[in-house]
Amino acid sequence: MKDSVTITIPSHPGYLSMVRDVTARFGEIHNLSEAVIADLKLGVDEACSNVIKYAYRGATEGEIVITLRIMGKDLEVIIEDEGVRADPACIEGRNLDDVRPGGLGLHLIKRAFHVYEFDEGRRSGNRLRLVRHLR
Amino acid sequence: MKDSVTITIPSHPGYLSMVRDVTARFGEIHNLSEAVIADLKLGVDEACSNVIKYAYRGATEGEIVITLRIMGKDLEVIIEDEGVRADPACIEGRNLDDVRPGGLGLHLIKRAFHVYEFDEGRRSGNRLRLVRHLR
Amino acid sequence: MTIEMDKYRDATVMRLSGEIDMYSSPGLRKELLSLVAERVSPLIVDFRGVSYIDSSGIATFVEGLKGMRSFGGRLKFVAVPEGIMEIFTFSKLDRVFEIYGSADEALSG
Amino acid sequence: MTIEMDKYRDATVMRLSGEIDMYSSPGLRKELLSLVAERVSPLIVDFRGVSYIDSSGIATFVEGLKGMRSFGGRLKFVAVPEGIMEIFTFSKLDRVFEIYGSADEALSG
Ligand SMILES: Nc1ncnc2c1ncn2[C@@H]1O[C@H](COP(=O)(O)OP(=O)(O)O)[C@@H](O)[C@H]1O
Ligand SMILES: Nc1ncnc2c1ncn2[C@@H]1O[C@H](COP(=O)(O)OP(=O)(O)O)[C@@H](O)[C@H]1O
Repeated sequence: MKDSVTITIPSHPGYLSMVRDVTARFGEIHNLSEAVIADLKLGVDEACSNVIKYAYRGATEGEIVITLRIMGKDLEVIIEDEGVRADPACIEGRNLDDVRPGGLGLHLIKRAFHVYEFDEGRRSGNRLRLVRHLR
Repeated sequence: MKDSVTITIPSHPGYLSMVRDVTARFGEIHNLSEAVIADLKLGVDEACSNVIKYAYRGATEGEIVITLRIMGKDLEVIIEDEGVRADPACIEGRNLDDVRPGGLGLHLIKRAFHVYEFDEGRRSGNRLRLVRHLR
Repeated sequence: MTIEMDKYRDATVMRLSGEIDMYSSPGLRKELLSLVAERVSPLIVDFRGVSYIDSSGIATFVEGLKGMRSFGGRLKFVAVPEGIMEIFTFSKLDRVFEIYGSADEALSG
Repeated sequence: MTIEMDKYRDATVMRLSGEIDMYSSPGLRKELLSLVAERVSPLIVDFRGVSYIDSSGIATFVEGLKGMRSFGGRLKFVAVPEGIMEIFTFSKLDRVFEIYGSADEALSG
Protein backbone atom coordinates (compact mmCIF):
# COMPACT_ATOMS: atom_id res chain seq x y z
CA MET A 1 0.00 0.00 0.00
CA LYS A 2 1.39 3.39 -0.96
CA ASP A 3 1.61 5.16 2.28
CA SER A 4 1.19 8.89 2.06
CA VAL A 5 -1.84 11.13 2.38
CA THR A 6 -2.08 14.90 2.36
CA ILE A 7 -4.92 17.02 3.67
CA THR A 8 -5.24 20.77 3.23
CA ILE A 9 -7.58 22.60 5.61
CA PRO A 10 -8.40 26.22 6.41
CA SER A 11 -6.68 27.53 9.56
CA HIS A 12 -9.98 27.29 11.38
CA PRO A 13 -10.34 25.33 14.63
CA GLY A 14 -13.53 23.75 13.24
CA TYR A 15 -11.37 21.63 10.92
CA LEU A 16 -9.12 20.16 13.61
CA SER A 17 -11.60 17.32 14.09
CA MET A 18 -11.10 16.39 10.43
CA VAL A 19 -7.34 16.25 10.90
CA ARG A 20 -7.86 13.97 13.90
CA ASP A 21 -10.11 11.69 11.81
CA VAL A 22 -7.52 11.46 9.05
CA THR A 23 -4.73 10.79 11.56
CA ALA A 24 -6.77 8.08 13.27
CA ARG A 25 -7.65 6.37 9.97
CA PHE A 26 -4.05 6.55 8.85
CA GLY A 27 -3.05 4.82 12.07
CA GLU A 28 -5.73 2.15 11.64
CA ILE A 29 -4.76 1.49 8.03
CA HIS A 30 -1.19 0.97 9.20
CA ASN A 31 -2.26 -1.25 12.10
CA LEU A 32 -1.06 0.99 14.90
CA SER A 33 -2.44 0.30 18.37
CA GLU A 34 -5.32 2.32 19.80
CA ALA A 35 -3.02 3.86 22.40
CA VAL A 36 -0.54 5.03 19.78
CA ILE A 37 -3.36 6.36 17.61
CA ALA A 38 -4.74 8.36 20.55
CA ASP A 39 -1.33 9.95 21.14
CA LEU A 40 -0.88 10.74 17.44
CA LYS A 41 -4.33 12.36 17.13
CA LEU A 42 -3.60 14.60 20.07
CA GLY A 43 -0.07 15.42 18.94
CA VAL A 44 -1.12 16.38 15.41
CA ASP A 45 -4.11 18.36 16.72
CA GLU A 46 -1.87 20.33 19.12
CA ALA A 47 0.66 21.09 16.38
CA CYS A 48 -2.11 22.36 14.07
CA SER A 49 -3.67 24.38 16.92
CA ASN A 50 -0.29 26.08 17.36
CA VAL A 51 -0.19 26.93 13.65
CA ILE A 52 -3.59 28.61 13.99
CA LYS A 53 -2.58 30.45 17.18
CA TYR A 54 1.00 31.45 16.38
CA ALA A 55 1.63 31.27 12.63
CA TYR A 56 -1.78 32.66 11.61
CA ARG A 57 -2.43 34.60 14.87
CA GLY A 58 -5.99 33.31 14.90
CA ALA A 59 -6.80 34.26 11.30
CA THR A 60 -9.00 31.52 9.86
CA GLU A 61 -8.41 32.01 6.13
CA GLY A 62 -4.89 30.60 6.05
CA GLU A 63 -4.05 27.15 4.77
CA ILE A 64 -2.55 24.27 6.68
CA VAL A 65 -1.18 21.34 4.72
CA ILE A 66 -0.70 18.13 6.67
CA THR A 67 1.07 15.13 5.15
CA LEU A 68 1.21 11.76 6.88
CA ARG A 69 3.49 9.07 5.59
CA ILE A 70 5.27 5.89 6.50
CA MET A 71 9.01 6.01 5.91
CA GLY A 72 10.46 2.62 6.73
CA LYS A 73 9.92 2.18 10.46
CA ASP A 74 8.87 5.78 11.03
CA LEU A 75 5.61 7.62 10.80
CA GLU A 76 6.34 11.11 9.58
CA VAL A 77 3.96 14.07 9.75
CA ILE A 78 4.78 17.28 7.90
CA ILE A 79 2.77 20.38 8.77
CA GLU A 80 3.14 23.37 6.45
CA ASP A 81 1.71 26.85 6.64
CA GLU A 82 2.21 30.28 5.06
CA GLY A 83 1.97 32.20 8.32
CA VAL A 84 4.43 34.10 10.52
CA ARG A 85 7.79 32.37 10.93
CA ALA A 86 8.28 30.51 14.18
CA ASP A 87 11.41 31.18 16.20
CA PRO A 88 12.29 27.68 17.42
CA ALA A 89 14.30 29.24 20.26
CA CYS A 90 11.08 30.65 21.74
CA ILE A 91 9.13 27.43 21.60
CA GLU A 92 9.11 25.89 25.01
CA GLY A 93 6.53 24.05 27.08
CA ARG A 94 6.03 25.07 30.68
CA ASN A 95 7.26 23.10 33.66
CA LEU A 96 4.38 20.70 34.27
CA ASP A 97 4.62 21.21 38.04
CA ASP A 98 3.78 24.88 37.59
CA VAL A 99 0.05 24.51 37.06
CA ARG A 100 -1.49 27.25 34.95
CA PRO A 101 -3.57 27.43 31.79
CA GLY A 102 -1.49 26.91 28.64
CA GLY A 103 1.95 25.55 27.92
CA LEU A 104 0.80 21.96 27.65
CA GLY A 105 0.54 21.54 23.88
CA LEU A 106 4.23 21.08 23.24
CA HIS A 107 4.43 18.36 25.88
CA LEU A 108 1.57 16.52 24.20
CA ILE A 109 3.23 16.84 20.78
CA LYS A 110 6.50 15.47 22.17
CA ARG A 111 4.68 12.67 23.93
CA ALA A 112 3.48 11.48 20.51
CA PHE A 113 6.57 12.20 18.43
CA HIS A 114 10.27 11.52 18.91
CA VAL A 115 11.30 14.27 16.48
CA TYR A 116 9.91 17.84 16.46
CA GLU A 117 11.85 20.06 14.11
CA PHE A 118 11.25 23.10 11.94
CA ASP A 119 12.72 23.16 8.46
CA GLU A 120 14.90 26.27 8.74
CA GLY A 121 15.73 26.39 5.04
CA ARG A 122 12.21 27.34 4.05
CA ARG A 123 11.72 30.76 2.45
CA SER A 124 8.33 31.68 3.87
CA GLY A 125 5.88 30.18 6.31
CA ASN A 126 6.76 27.11 8.32
CA ARG A 127 7.39 23.44 7.76
CA LEU A 128 7.28 21.37 10.91
CA ARG A 129 8.47 17.78 10.76
CA LEU A 130 7.25 15.29 13.33
CA VAL A 131 8.53 11.72 13.46
CA ARG A 132 7.39 8.81 15.53
CA HIS A 133 9.53 5.71 15.53
CA LEU A 134 7.07 2.84 15.30
CA ARG A 135 9.24 -0.01 16.55
CA MET B 1 -15.36 29.74 7.93
CA LYS B 2 -13.31 29.24 4.79
CA ASP B 3 -14.94 26.31 3.21
CA SER B 4 -12.63 24.16 1.18
CA VAL B 5 -10.60 21.08 2.01
CA THR B 6 -8.46 18.88 -0.19
CA ILE B 7 -7.31 15.38 0.50
CA THR B 8 -4.84 13.41 -1.61
CA ILE B 9 -4.84 9.64 -1.22
CA PRO B 10 -3.22 6.68 -2.97
CA SER B 11 -5.53 4.88 -5.41
CA HIS B 12 -5.87 2.07 -2.92
CA PRO B 13 -9.27 0.88 -1.67
CA GLY B 14 -7.92 0.93 1.90
CA TYR B 15 -8.06 4.73 1.82
CA LEU B 16 -11.70 5.03 0.81
CA SER B 17 -12.71 4.96 4.47
CA MET B 18 -10.59 8.08 5.02
CA VAL B 19 -12.36 9.86 2.19
CA ARG B 20 -15.70 8.94 3.78
CA ASP B 21 -14.51 10.31 7.14
CA VAL B 22 -13.47 13.59 5.57
CA THR B 23 -16.73 13.86 3.65
CA ALA B 24 -18.78 13.17 6.76
CA ARG B 25 -16.86 15.75 8.83
CA PHE B 26 -17.18 18.30 6.08
CA GLY B 27 -20.93 17.74 6.11
CA GLU B 28 -21.08 18.04 9.92
CA ILE B 29 -19.02 21.23 9.92
CA HIS B 30 -21.48 22.68 7.43
CA ASN B 31 -24.50 21.49 9.40
CA LEU B 32 -25.85 19.09 6.82
CA SER B 33 -28.38 16.51 7.99
CA GLU B 34 -27.37 12.94 8.78
CA ALA B 35 -29.35 11.66 5.79
CA VAL B 36 -27.61 14.03 3.38
CA ILE B 37 -24.22 13.17 4.88
CA ALA B 38 -24.90 9.44 4.40
CA ASP B 39 -25.71 10.03 0.71
CA LEU B 40 -22.64 12.20 0.20
CA LYS B 41 -20.29 9.67 1.82
CA LEU B 42 -21.59 6.94 -0.43
CA GLY B 43 -21.56 9.11 -3.55
CA VAL B 44 -17.97 10.26 -3.04
CA ASP B 45 -16.84 6.72 -2.15
CA GLU B 46 -18.42 5.31 -5.33
CA ALA B 47 -16.83 8.00 -7.49
CA CYS B 48 -13.40 7.29 -5.99
CA SER B 49 -13.92 3.53 -6.36
CA ASN B 50 -14.56 4.12 -10.06
CA VAL B 51 -11.32 6.08 -10.34
CA ILE B 52 -9.46 3.11 -8.85
CA LYS B 53 -11.26 0.60 -11.10
CA TYR B 54 -11.39 2.48 -14.41
CA ALA B 55 -8.85 5.32 -14.41
CA TYR B 56 -6.12 3.38 -12.62
CA ARG B 57 -7.33 -0.12 -13.65
CA GLY B 58 -6.77 -1.35 -10.13
CA ALA B 59 -3.22 0.00 -9.78
CA THR B 60 -2.79 1.23 -6.21
CA GLU B 61 0.11 3.66 -6.65
CA GLY B 62 -1.85 6.38 -8.42
CA GLU B 63 -3.04 9.56 -6.73
CA ILE B 64 -6.58 10.72 -6.22
CA VAL B 65 -7.13 14.33 -5.21
CA ILE B 66 -10.52 15.11 -3.70
CA THR B 67 -11.60 18.67 -3.00
CA LEU B 68 -14.78 19.51 -1.10
CA ARG B 69 -16.06 23.04 -1.00
CA ILE B 70 -19.09 25.17 -0.41
CA MET B 71 -19.91 27.49 -3.31
CA GLY B 72 -22.89 29.60 -2.32
CA LYS B 73 -25.78 27.16 -1.95
CA ASP B 74 -23.90 24.26 -3.50
CA LEU B 75 -21.58 21.65 -2.17
CA GLU B 76 -19.03 20.88 -4.85
CA VAL B 77 -16.71 17.88 -4.93
CA ILE B 78 -13.86 17.73 -7.44
CA ILE B 79 -12.14 14.39 -7.99
CA GLU B 80 -8.92 14.42 -9.96
CA ASP B 81 -6.67 11.61 -11.12
CA GLU B 82 -3.82 11.00 -13.55
CA GLY B 83 -5.20 7.74 -14.89
CA VAL B 84 -6.73 6.61 -18.19
CA ARG B 85 -9.18 9.11 -19.67
CA ALA B 86 -12.84 8.31 -19.16
CA ASP B 87 -15.14 8.35 -22.16
CA PRO B 88 -18.25 9.95 -20.69
CA ALA B 89 -20.32 8.38 -23.48
CA CYS B 90 -19.53 4.93 -22.06
CA ILE B 91 -20.46 5.72 -18.50
CA GLU B 92 -23.88 4.38 -17.82
CA GLY B 93 -25.52 2.67 -14.87
CA ARG B 94 -27.54 -0.45 -15.45
CA ASN B 95 -31.32 -0.60 -15.40
CA LEU B 96 -32.03 -1.22 -11.71
CA ASP B 97 -34.72 -3.78 -12.55
CA ASP B 98 -32.12 -5.96 -14.23
CA VAL B 99 -30.58 -7.42 -11.09
CA ARG B 100 -26.94 -8.40 -11.48
CA PRO B 101 -23.69 -7.61 -9.73
CA GLY B 102 -22.31 -4.19 -10.71
CA GLY B 103 -23.72 -1.14 -12.40
CA LEU B 104 -25.03 0.40 -9.20
CA GLY B 105 -22.27 2.90 -8.41
CA LEU B 106 -23.36 5.56 -10.86
CA HIS B 107 -26.90 5.48 -9.49
CA LEU B 108 -25.58 6.02 -5.98
CA ILE B 109 -23.40 8.91 -7.15
CA LYS B 110 -26.35 10.54 -8.90
CA ARG B 111 -28.55 9.98 -5.87
CA ALA B 112 -26.16 12.17 -3.88
CA PHE B 113 -25.29 14.77 -6.53
CA HIS B 114 -27.34 16.82 -8.96
CA VAL B 115 -24.38 17.42 -11.28
CA TYR B 116 -21.95 14.73 -12.50
CA GLU B 117 -19.65 16.03 -15.20
CA PHE B 118 -16.16 15.43 -16.48
CA ASP B 119 -13.99 18.40 -17.32
CA GLU B 120 -13.33 17.68 -21.00
CA GLY B 121 -10.74 20.43 -21.38
CA ARG B 122 -8.20 18.63 -19.24
CA ARG B 123 -4.98 17.50 -20.89
CA SER B 124 -4.35 14.29 -19.02
CA GLY B 125 -6.13 12.24 -16.42
CA ASN B 126 -9.63 13.11 -15.27
CA ARG B 127 -11.39 15.84 -13.36
CA LEU B 128 -14.88 14.91 -12.25
CA ARG B 129 -17.12 17.63 -10.84
CA LEU B 130 -19.98 16.69 -8.56
CA VAL B 131 -22.44 19.26 -7.26
CA ARG B 132 -25.19 18.92 -4.71
CA HIS B 133 -27.62 21.80 -4.36
CA LEU B 134 -28.09 22.21 -0.64
CA ARG B 135 -31.34 24.17 -0.59
CA MET C 1 -15.34 -5.29 8.47
CA THR C 2 -15.31 -8.42 10.58
CA ILE C 3 -17.04 -11.72 9.87
CA GLU C 4 -18.07 -14.09 12.65
CA MET C 5 -19.54 -17.48 11.84
CA ASP C 6 -22.08 -19.07 14.14
CA LYS C 7 -24.83 -21.71 14.24
CA TYR C 8 -28.45 -21.03 15.17
CA ARG C 9 -30.90 -23.96 15.23
CA ASP C 10 -30.29 -25.65 11.88
CA ALA C 11 -28.99 -22.52 10.15
CA THR C 12 -25.52 -21.13 9.63
CA VAL C 13 -25.23 -17.52 10.71
CA MET C 14 -22.73 -15.00 9.32
CA ARG C 15 -22.48 -11.99 11.61
CA LEU C 16 -21.06 -8.94 9.91
CA SER C 17 -19.87 -5.75 11.47
CA GLY C 18 -18.13 -2.58 10.42
CA GLU C 19 -17.85 -1.16 6.94
CA ILE C 20 -18.36 -3.16 3.76
CA ASP C 21 -16.62 -1.34 0.94
CA MET C 22 -14.33 -1.96 -2.01
CA TYR C 23 -11.53 -2.73 0.46
CA SER C 24 -13.36 -5.24 2.62
CA SER C 25 -15.81 -6.82 0.16
CA PRO C 26 -13.26 -9.21 -1.44
CA GLY C 27 -12.93 -10.90 1.98
CA LEU C 28 -16.70 -11.17 2.25
CA ARG C 29 -16.91 -12.55 -1.31
CA LYS C 30 -14.38 -15.24 -0.55
CA GLU C 31 -16.29 -16.34 2.55
CA LEU C 32 -19.67 -16.30 0.79
CA LEU C 33 -18.42 -18.25 -2.22
CA SER C 34 -16.81 -20.87 -0.03
CA LEU C 35 -20.14 -21.34 1.80
CA VAL C 36 -21.82 -21.69 -1.59
CA ALA C 37 -19.20 -24.27 -2.62
CA GLU C 38 -20.00 -26.22 0.57
CA ARG C 39 -23.72 -25.88 -0.20
CA VAL C 40 -24.42 -24.39 3.20
CA SER C 41 -28.14 -23.63 3.53
CA PRO C 42 -29.98 -21.85 5.01
CA LEU C 43 -27.43 -19.10 5.46
CA ILE C 44 -28.50 -16.20 7.62
CA VAL C 45 -26.52 -12.98 7.29
CA ASP C 46 -26.86 -10.79 10.38
CA PHE C 47 -26.31 -7.12 9.51
CA ARG C 48 -26.72 -5.73 13.04
CA GLY C 49 -23.20 -4.34 13.31
CA VAL C 50 -22.88 -3.08 9.74
CA SER C 51 -22.38 0.67 9.61
CA TYR C 52 -21.79 1.09 5.89
CA ILE C 53 -22.23 -0.75 2.61
CA ASP C 54 -21.32 0.40 -0.90
CA SER C 55 -22.06 -0.99 -4.35
CA SER C 56 -19.19 -3.49 -4.19
CA GLY C 57 -20.76 -4.99 -1.05
CA ILE C 58 -24.14 -5.18 -2.72
CA ALA C 59 -22.62 -6.73 -5.85
CA THR C 60 -21.01 -9.34 -3.59
CA PHE C 61 -24.37 -10.30 -2.10
CA VAL C 62 -26.02 -10.43 -5.53
CA GLU C 63 -23.29 -12.84 -6.59
CA GLY C 64 -23.68 -14.82 -3.37
CA LEU C 65 -27.44 -15.08 -3.90
CA LYS C 66 -26.98 -16.37 -7.45
CA GLY C 67 -24.58 -18.97 -6.11
CA MET C 68 -27.02 -20.08 -3.42
CA ARG C 69 -29.84 -20.36 -5.92
CA SER C 70 -27.69 -22.48 -8.22
CA PHE C 71 -28.07 -25.41 -5.79
CA GLY C 72 -31.47 -24.46 -4.34
CA GLY C 73 -29.98 -22.92 -1.17
CA ARG C 74 -31.57 -20.09 0.83
CA LEU C 75 -29.87 -16.81 1.76
CA LYS C 76 -31.66 -14.70 4.38
CA PHE C 77 -30.79 -11.29 5.76
CA VAL C 78 -31.66 -10.28 9.32
CA ALA C 79 -31.37 -7.16 11.50
CA VAL C 80 -30.63 -4.82 8.61
CA PRO C 81 -30.04 -1.28 10.00
CA GLU C 82 -32.23 1.45 8.55
CA GLY C 83 -29.47 3.19 6.58
CA ILE C 84 -28.41 -0.09 4.95
CA MET C 85 -32.05 -1.01 4.25
CA GLU C 86 -32.45 2.25 2.41
CA ILE C 87 -29.63 1.36 0.03
CA PHE C 88 -31.21 -2.07 -0.58
CA THR C 89 -34.55 -0.43 -1.32
CA PHE C 90 -32.99 2.19 -3.59
CA SER C 91 -31.18 -0.58 -5.50
CA LYS C 92 -34.47 -2.51 -5.75
CA LEU C 93 -32.74 -5.38 -4.01
CA ASP C 94 -35.31 -5.49 -1.24
CA ARG C 95 -37.38 -7.36 -3.85
CA VAL C 96 -34.67 -9.89 -4.51
CA PHE C 97 -33.22 -10.59 -1.09
CA GLU C 98 -35.23 -12.26 1.65
CA ILE C 99 -35.11 -9.84 4.57
CA TYR C 100 -36.37 -10.63 8.09
CA GLY C 101 -36.40 -8.91 11.46
CA SER C 102 -34.73 -11.74 13.37
CA ALA C 103 -33.20 -15.19 12.96
CA ASP C 104 -36.39 -16.81 14.31
CA GLU C 105 -38.53 -15.02 11.74
CA ALA C 106 -36.03 -15.97 9.04
CA LEU C 107 -36.26 -19.64 10.02
CA SER C 108 -40.06 -19.71 10.06
CA GLY C 109 -40.26 -17.63 6.85
CA MET D 1 -19.19 18.97 22.28
CA THR D 2 -22.51 19.36 24.06
CA ILE D 3 -23.12 20.72 27.57
CA GLU D 4 -26.13 19.68 29.62
CA MET D 5 -26.81 21.28 32.97
CA ASP D 6 -28.52 19.33 35.73
CA LYS D 7 -29.02 19.24 39.51
CA TYR D 8 -28.05 16.34 41.77
CA ARG D 9 -28.81 16.59 45.49
CA ASP D 10 -27.37 20.02 46.40
CA ALA D 11 -24.85 20.10 43.57
CA THR D 12 -24.95 21.52 40.07
CA VAL D 13 -23.93 19.00 37.45
CA MET D 14 -22.41 19.83 34.07
CA ARG D 15 -22.64 16.83 31.74
CA LEU D 16 -20.21 17.00 28.85
CA SER D 17 -20.12 14.88 25.78
CA GLY D 18 -18.24 14.73 22.52
CA GLU D 19 -14.92 16.34 21.72
CA ILE D 20 -13.38 19.21 23.66
CA ASP D 21 -10.88 20.95 21.43
CA MET D 22 -9.78 24.41 20.33
CA TYR D 23 -13.07 24.76 18.47
CA SER D 24 -15.42 23.78 21.28
CA SER D 25 -13.52 24.90 24.38
CA PRO D 26 -14.50 28.59 24.09
CA GLY D 27 -18.14 27.52 24.61
CA LEU D 28 -17.12 25.48 27.64
CA ARG D 29 -15.09 28.39 28.99
CA LYS D 30 -18.03 30.77 28.72
CA GLU D 31 -20.29 28.35 30.59
CA LEU D 32 -17.71 27.65 33.31
CA LEU D 33 -16.90 31.31 33.87
CA SER D 34 -20.57 32.22 34.11
CA LEU D 35 -21.02 29.52 36.78
CA VAL D 36 -18.02 30.99 38.60
CA ALA D 37 -19.56 34.47 38.34
CA GLU D 38 -22.75 33.08 39.90
CA ARG D 39 -20.65 31.39 42.59
CA VAL D 40 -22.19 28.03 41.88
CA SER D 41 -20.71 25.38 44.20
CA PRO D 42 -20.23 22.49 44.36
CA LEU D 43 -19.99 22.05 40.61
CA ILE D 44 -19.70 18.49 39.37
CA VAL D 45 -18.40 17.99 35.85
CA ASP D 46 -19.48 14.64 34.42
CA PHE D 47 -17.04 13.45 31.75
CA ARG D 48 -18.83 10.21 30.87
CA GLY D 49 -19.56 11.17 27.26
CA VAL D 50 -16.28 12.93 26.54
CA SER D 51 -14.35 11.20 23.76
CA TYR D 52 -11.50 13.67 23.39
CA ILE D 53 -9.81 16.55 25.20
CA ASP D 54 -6.87 18.64 24.09
CA SER D 55 -4.71 21.22 25.84
CA SER D 56 -7.21 24.02 25.24
CA GLY D 57 -9.85 22.01 27.09
CA ILE D 58 -7.45 21.37 29.95
CA ALA D 59 -6.46 25.05 30.07
CA THR D 60 -10.14 25.90 30.28
CA PHE D 61 -10.58 23.68 33.33
CA VAL D 62 -7.46 25.06 35.00
CA GLU D 63 -8.92 28.53 34.53
CA GLY D 64 -12.31 27.35 35.82
CA LEU D 65 -10.68 25.82 38.88
CA LYS D 66 -8.83 29.05 39.68
CA GLY D 67 -12.14 30.91 39.37
CA MET D 68 -13.90 28.48 41.70
CA ARG D 69 -11.11 28.73 44.27
CA SER D 70 -11.29 32.53 44.20
CA PHE D 71 -14.56 32.37 46.12
CA GLY D 72 -13.94 29.11 47.97
CA GLY D 73 -16.06 27.04 45.58
CA ARG D 74 -15.51 23.36 44.80
CA LEU D 75 -15.06 21.84 41.34
CA LYS D 76 -15.28 18.06 41.12
CA PHE D 77 -14.81 15.74 38.17
CA VAL D 78 -16.66 12.45 37.87
CA ALA D 79 -16.75 9.50 35.47
CA VAL D 80 -13.56 10.45 33.68
CA PRO D 81 -12.93 7.92 30.85
CA GLU D 82 -9.57 6.17 30.89
CA GLY D 83 -8.14 7.95 27.84
CA ILE D 84 -9.02 11.36 29.28
CA MET D 85 -7.69 10.38 32.71
CA GLU D 86 -4.39 9.53 31.10
CA ILE D 87 -4.07 13.07 29.73
CA PHE D 88 -4.88 14.50 33.17
CA THR D 89 -2.23 12.29 34.74
CA PHE D 90 0.35 13.13 32.10
CA SER D 91 -0.34 16.84 32.65
CA LYS D 92 0.00 16.30 36.41
CA LEU D 93 -3.49 17.70 36.78
CA ASP D 94 -4.74 14.62 38.56
CA ARG D 95 -3.01 16.20 41.57
CA VAL D 96 -4.83 19.48 41.17
CA PHE D 97 -8.34 18.44 40.19
CA GLU D 98 -10.61 16.54 42.56
CA ILE D 99 -11.56 13.41 40.67
CA TYR D 100 -14.22 10.92 41.82
CA GLY D 101 -15.86 7.81 40.43
CA SER D 102 -19.43 9.02 40.79
CA ALA D 103 -21.53 12.01 41.85
CA ASP D 104 -22.27 10.33 45.21
CA GLU D 105 -18.59 9.85 45.93
CA ALA D 106 -17.95 13.44 44.88
CA LEU D 107 -20.56 14.71 47.33
CA SER D 108 -19.28 12.69 50.25
CA GLY D 109 -15.65 13.51 49.36
N1 LIG E 1 3.98 26.83 15.75
C1 LIG E 1 4.48 27.75 16.63
N2 LIG E 1 4.94 28.94 16.18
C2 LIG E 1 5.43 29.84 17.04
N3 LIG E 1 5.50 29.68 18.36
C3 LIG E 1 5.05 28.52 18.88
C4 LIG E 1 4.53 27.50 18.04
N4 LIG E 1 4.19 26.46 18.83
C5 LIG E 1 4.48 26.83 20.08
N5 LIG E 1 5.00 28.07 20.15
C6 LIG E 1 5.48 28.79 21.37
O1 LIG E 1 5.75 27.82 22.38
C7 LIG E 1 4.94 28.05 23.55
C8 LIG E 1 4.46 26.75 24.14
O2 LIG E 1 3.52 26.13 23.25
P1 LIG E 1 2.44 25.12 23.81
O3 LIG E 1 3.12 24.14 24.68
O4 LIG E 1 1.69 24.57 22.64
O5 LIG E 1 1.47 25.97 24.75
P2 LIG E 1 0.47 27.17 24.55
O6 LIG E 1 0.19 27.31 23.10
O7 LIG E 1 -0.71 26.77 25.35
O8 LIG E 1 1.19 28.37 25.11
C9 LIG E 1 3.80 28.95 23.07
O9 LIG E 1 3.31 29.77 24.10
C10 LIG E 1 4.45 29.73 21.94
O10 LIG E 1 5.13 30.85 22.43
N1 LIG F 1 -14.46 7.04 -13.65
C1 LIG F 1 -14.82 6.25 -14.69
N2 LIG F 1 -14.01 6.12 -15.76
C2 LIG F 1 -14.35 5.33 -16.81
N3 LIG F 1 -15.49 4.61 -16.86
C3 LIG F 1 -16.34 4.68 -15.83
C4 LIG F 1 -16.06 5.51 -14.70
N4 LIG F 1 -17.09 5.38 -13.86
C5 LIG F 1 -17.97 4.53 -14.42
N5 LIG F 1 -17.53 4.10 -15.62
C6 LIG F 1 -18.23 3.18 -16.55
O1 LIG F 1 -19.63 3.20 -16.22
C7 LIG F 1 -20.09 1.87 -15.87
C8 LIG F 1 -21.09 1.96 -14.71
O2 LIG F 1 -20.41 2.36 -13.54
P1 LIG F 1 -20.98 1.98 -12.11
O3 LIG F 1 -22.43 2.32 -12.08
O4 LIG F 1 -20.14 2.64 -11.08
O5 LIG F 1 -20.93 0.40 -12.00
P2 LIG F 1 -19.75 -0.68 -12.00
O6 LIG F 1 -18.47 0.03 -11.73
O7 LIG F 1 -20.17 -1.61 -10.90
O8 LIG F 1 -19.81 -1.32 -13.35
C9 LIG F 1 -18.84 1.10 -15.53
O9 LIG F 1 -19.00 -0.29 -15.78
C10 LIG F 1 -17.79 1.73 -16.43
O10 LIG F 1 -17.82 1.16 -17.70
